[in-house]
Amino acid sequence: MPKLTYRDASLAAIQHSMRDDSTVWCVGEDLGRGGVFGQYKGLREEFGDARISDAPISEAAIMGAAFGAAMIGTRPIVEMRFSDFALCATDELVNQIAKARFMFGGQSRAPMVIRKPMGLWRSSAAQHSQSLESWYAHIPGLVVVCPGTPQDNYSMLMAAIACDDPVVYLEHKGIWDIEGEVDFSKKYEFGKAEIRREGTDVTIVSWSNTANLAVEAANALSGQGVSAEVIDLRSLWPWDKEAVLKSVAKTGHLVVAHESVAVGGFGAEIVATVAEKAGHTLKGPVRRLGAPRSLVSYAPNLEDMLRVTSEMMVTAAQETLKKAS
Amino acid sequence: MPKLTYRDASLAAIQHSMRDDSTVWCVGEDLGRGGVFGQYKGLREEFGDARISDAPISEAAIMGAAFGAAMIGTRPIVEMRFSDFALCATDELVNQIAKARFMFGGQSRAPMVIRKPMGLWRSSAAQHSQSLESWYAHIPGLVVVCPGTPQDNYSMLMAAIACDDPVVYLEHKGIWDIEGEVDFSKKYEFGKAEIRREGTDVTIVSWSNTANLAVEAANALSGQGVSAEVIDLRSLWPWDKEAVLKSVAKTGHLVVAHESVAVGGFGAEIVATVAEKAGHTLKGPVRRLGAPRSLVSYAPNLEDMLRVTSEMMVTAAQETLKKAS
Amino acid sequence: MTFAGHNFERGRSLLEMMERIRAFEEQACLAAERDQLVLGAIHPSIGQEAVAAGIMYNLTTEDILLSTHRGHGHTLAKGASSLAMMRELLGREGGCCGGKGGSMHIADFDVGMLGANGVVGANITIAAGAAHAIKLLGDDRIVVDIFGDGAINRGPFLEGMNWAVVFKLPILFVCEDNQYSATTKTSSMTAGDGAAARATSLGMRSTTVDGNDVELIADTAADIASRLRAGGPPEFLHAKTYRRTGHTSFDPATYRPANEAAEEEKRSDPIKRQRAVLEAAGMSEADIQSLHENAQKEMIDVLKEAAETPFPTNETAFKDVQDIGSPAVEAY
Amino acid sequence: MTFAGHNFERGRSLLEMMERIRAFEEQACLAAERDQLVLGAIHPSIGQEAVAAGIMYNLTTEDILLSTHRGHGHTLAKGASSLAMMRELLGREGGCCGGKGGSMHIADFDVGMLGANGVVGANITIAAGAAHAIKLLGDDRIVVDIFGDGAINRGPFLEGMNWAVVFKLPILFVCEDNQYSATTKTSSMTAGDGAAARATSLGMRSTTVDGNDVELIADTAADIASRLRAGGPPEFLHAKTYRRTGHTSFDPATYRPANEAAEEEKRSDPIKRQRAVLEAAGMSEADIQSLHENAQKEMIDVLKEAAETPFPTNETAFKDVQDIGSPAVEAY
Ligand SMILES: Cc1ncc(C[n+]2csc(CCOP(=O)(O)OP(=O)(O)O)c2C)c(N)n1
Ligand SMILES: Cc1ncc(C[n+]2csc(CCOP(=O)(O)OP(=O)(O)O)c2C)c(N)n1
Ligand SMILES: [Mg+2]
Ligand SMILES: [Mg+2]
Repeated sequence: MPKLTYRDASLAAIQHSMRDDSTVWCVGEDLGRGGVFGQYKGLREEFGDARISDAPISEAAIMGAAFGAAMIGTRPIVEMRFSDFALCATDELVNQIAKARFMFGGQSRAPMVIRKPMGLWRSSAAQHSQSLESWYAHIPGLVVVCPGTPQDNYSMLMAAIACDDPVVYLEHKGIWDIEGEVDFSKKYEFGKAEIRREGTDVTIVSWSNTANLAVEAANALSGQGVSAEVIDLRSLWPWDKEAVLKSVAKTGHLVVAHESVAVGGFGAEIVATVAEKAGHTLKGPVRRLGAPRSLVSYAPNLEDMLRVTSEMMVTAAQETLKKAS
Repeated sequence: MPKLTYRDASLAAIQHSMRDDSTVWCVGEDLGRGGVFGQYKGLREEFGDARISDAPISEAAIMGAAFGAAMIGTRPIVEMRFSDFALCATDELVNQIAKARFMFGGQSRAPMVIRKPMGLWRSSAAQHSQSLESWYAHIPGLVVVCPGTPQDNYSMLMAAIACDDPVVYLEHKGIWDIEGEVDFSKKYEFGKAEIRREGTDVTIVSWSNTANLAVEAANALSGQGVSAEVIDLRSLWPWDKEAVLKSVAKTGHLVVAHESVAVGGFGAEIVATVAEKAGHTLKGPVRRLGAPRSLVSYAPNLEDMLRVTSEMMVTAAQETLKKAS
Repeated sequence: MTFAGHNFERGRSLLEMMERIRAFEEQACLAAERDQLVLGAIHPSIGQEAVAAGIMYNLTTEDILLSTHRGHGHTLAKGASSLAMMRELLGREGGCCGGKGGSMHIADFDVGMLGANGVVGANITIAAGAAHAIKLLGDDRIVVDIFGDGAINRGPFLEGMNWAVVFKLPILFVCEDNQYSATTKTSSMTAGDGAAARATSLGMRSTTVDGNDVELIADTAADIASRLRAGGPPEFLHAKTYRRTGHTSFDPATYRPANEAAEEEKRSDPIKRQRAVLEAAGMSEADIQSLHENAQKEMIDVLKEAAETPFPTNETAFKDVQDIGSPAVEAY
Repeated sequence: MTFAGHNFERGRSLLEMMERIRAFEEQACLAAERDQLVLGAIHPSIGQEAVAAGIMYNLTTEDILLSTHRGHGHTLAKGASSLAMMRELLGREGGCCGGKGGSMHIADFDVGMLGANGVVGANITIAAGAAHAIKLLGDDRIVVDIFGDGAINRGPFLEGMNWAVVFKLPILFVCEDNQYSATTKTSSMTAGDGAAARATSLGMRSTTVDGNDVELIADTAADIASRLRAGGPPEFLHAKTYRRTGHTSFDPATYRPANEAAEEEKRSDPIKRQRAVLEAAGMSEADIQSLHENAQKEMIDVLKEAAETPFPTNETAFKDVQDIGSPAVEAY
């Protein structure tokens, strides 16, 4: 099994998909030179400039044009560079792409993948660091996924490209270089969480890079005799309620952690769902970890003030266990 | 005390503010002819076309220009017509307006009101019906308010215009014509909920027009001997946690209801907060009501399938009381 | 007004289509005002029918069209069923979009009509993308994208035009200029020389025509379509017409000079003009009248039948959202 | 290269400013590469200094400037403190933005510099709005808005220009055309005749200048500024220059022809050219050299002092978000 970086896993998924299906193509600024994070490196050489297409600095047109192209028989992969810039194409994504199929009574499909690298990336400051996965999960018509490992960035991108729904594909730009074994034959099923670590005392639910931190937290907790189960949701819509509820039924303790702002974050959806469906079975208070409702600073120490760390998860787990009722 | 419609209450607030402060001005498409819902009617006659300014169909420019104008000494009121169209100006609102003050280390302010009429309005279909208040509540830098009554649409708009933060002002376009007494001397304090009805058995938390439905639900429940307390949050950021927690401490039962999509809606934030802070004090399961994660149809019967009604609130209240633990 | 080489069959067809569009919208307005059957807003294109008829005459159902909130005429001329359209306006089963879209989101993919749009200007980049796919797939279809004069002040106008030229796509952009944007005279909010000048600055061949002369529009569109089919670069057509009604069927349009609409009707009604052309070309008054009556009859029947059609079944409210994930709120 | 009526003092000042900009950015690049002190991306404007110096010469600190991610030169020329700027690049206390913005969000409201911007083209509508407020308030200041050649393909370019012309605002839009958009040759993704042609189509008086000729830029900007101060309509300036470095200080720019940058430096370096102008006007080599050395010394000192400045205190991470509501995650 090859060991690949998170970046190269996505490259392999695109390469494999493009070889299999001539209607798959990629479009975005600077793609011809490999893309801003090298996540398209070498593809133009193999597939040419029509299928690895540059674009003007026109996010609205990139998104809108890809949508038009998706409606009549191609499968575009749209590169938004930084998820922040994707906000320049919000009407296109939310009012057009997400709504068309329904509005037109099922006449259309928009099989497209919208890549929006998100998250903290040292000293990128407020306009290049945002994570808005909860926004997209709130929008009917969109599939929303947040891969956190090289394996998932292969399998999930393969599945996203093959999917007939528009998929908001949120890679974390802080982890392009992390490595892991990638099994190309592994298939991803939308809405299936991955149990990254089994445990019996407390459930930690997370996604994207924060799920990697959750694994670290679980390791640290295990040193303290606490057995934490780590659930990497991977997709937020649909999300694996069953896996979470099953785990919480076992542990009775829940910590939800994400990098994005806590207020109105998707963690609230998870906690609310557990409260509604299984509130009475909890053995301690739930804990939700997310960023303060502040903006991301440039200075590294200030940036760090917004980070959700594995230490915070450890503390939260300890607290909910301590306050067990 | 005058009896005013929701529409005219907002008109009065603008008129009073513009008379008091010559830096207040309004900008948006068709404002000179009174705006699309008549909510600027007559203002041009009093204040002229520079202060009640038309605009090209350029939402990004309306938002961006108002921001520039807010940074150097004016207080613009921006009209987005339908909250859906405001998505054409998302970069301006989220990456620029919300972030500038922080990013520039406190050098700037953006005292502006962004009016985005939202909500279901008979047969307006998917591109003219959306409610995205949870999006804005998730964005640091923004104040988010959802008035549901004529009084609030006066007092809250007065407060929003006077506020030095950017205020996302979400009127509900289904209730322009509802009438109520308006006390011009009543001041609104951001983050203060209104107890629309006091009660002891169950707490119903809501906002915007859904709060009006919640009052109806409470009336119906009282006929069944159930005393429901109705909390109209009015502002979502900041939101009145204290009022909700205090009420839930009294009733032990919580129903949260909003018109927008349930998944990732702001109801999740409220339920999650209560679960975190007071989960152990609840006497029955919490209930969250919101729209299915589907789109708004044109055909009225289909549109109705997405509505959260007062009947649904009554049922939810009954359920949580029945399942009291 | 007769001229050598006048294509009589085409001229007759153009008039017939304009009559049908007019009759459809008159019935739609009656359905809205008299019968209260159209619950959402409708935006009539009465007086603007020449654009729809003249351009669509040159397209097949394989070709692609994108349109606006004011799109009944374009859609009908592209070949959609008047009954399915009327059902859609009334939100009924069997409507083009199953009653889920209504007037502003009318679409008929079977005839290449990829949708009206409720967001001004949003169709421009989407249309460019449709043309992009056509080019990628090596198809020989072409795309027509229609928008109003107000749309040229939105960002996607610039981005979509630039895109089409950069990628040399088979698309015709049409600015159907009816001089108004809702209640605003568009010129008061528009800088420079307007639509065609902007398109020209973006490197596009731009043609400006009298938008009430259906034969001229048909000729011009024929030339452009053949250049596009031969692999030519994108083109721009600025058609100047006039919005005779209010913005919506309910808008009395009191903001415009009294008589402006009446005078425009006298001066430039495209149907009257085309009747005169055909009369000059030898068509009998009776034949001309029968085109009118047939159209009237079709649309009266269509309204009647649409009004008798049931509303869609409730469960369609959750259909066609997406393949992955269920939209329903779960019962607890 | 000397000419009658040459304003020597101005010429000297322009060179001095360009030397300061160049020296600032050279130190900033060293801070980034050699010292690893600049943690975010910086976008040098080396080779483009004439635009900043020539235009800002004609503004006071009351006038308003908005700039881009490549904005060090503009900011310095507008009057910001080099020390506060360098501190900002290093994310330190006392930086223009308290270390919270960094290079891409540099701003100094005290000198009328309302911010660089990390979103290409986003400053255009904001700048138009600043001019709009100036007009509403009856002030006599003017606004300059600078953006790159890549920005002319974004929607806000159209919307902001149209806005400024429609409302007749006191603003100068400047396209600082360095021929590249990140790793892409801008011309490959741009339709038509480019920036000035687009502005012209929007009814704006547009001037195209050699962007490496600081005296010409200063002259042109002086004329435009005086027309704007006299109440004239908005104008457009297209300054053609060249990006000598990579997109960021870390980008080796291997995607462009070998020697292109070196040849451009030889051909058109604005500092060398201005030195020659001043030499011809009688300035001694020693005086010219001392401008260079003073600038170097200033910026070496500035970097040293910035590097010794502490990081901001942690609690500023939650300051200046908004007045209403607390940003902190609550402890339970
Ligand atoms: C982005 C956006 N802004 C505003 C509106 C509201 N609106 C609907 S139609 C219209 C006028 C459009 O004018 P024009 O483009 O000339 O088309 P016409 O109605 O004249 O056919 C406006 C402002 C909208 N639908 N979308
Ligand atoms: C809306 C948006 N899209 C993409 C980017 C990424 N980006 C940053 S600078 C740049 C190139 C800009 O080119 P140009 O406008 O010519 O300015 P220059 O860098 O040459 O000064 C790009 C694509 C961005 N910051 N914002
Ligand atoms: Mg119009
Ligand atoms: Mg450039």
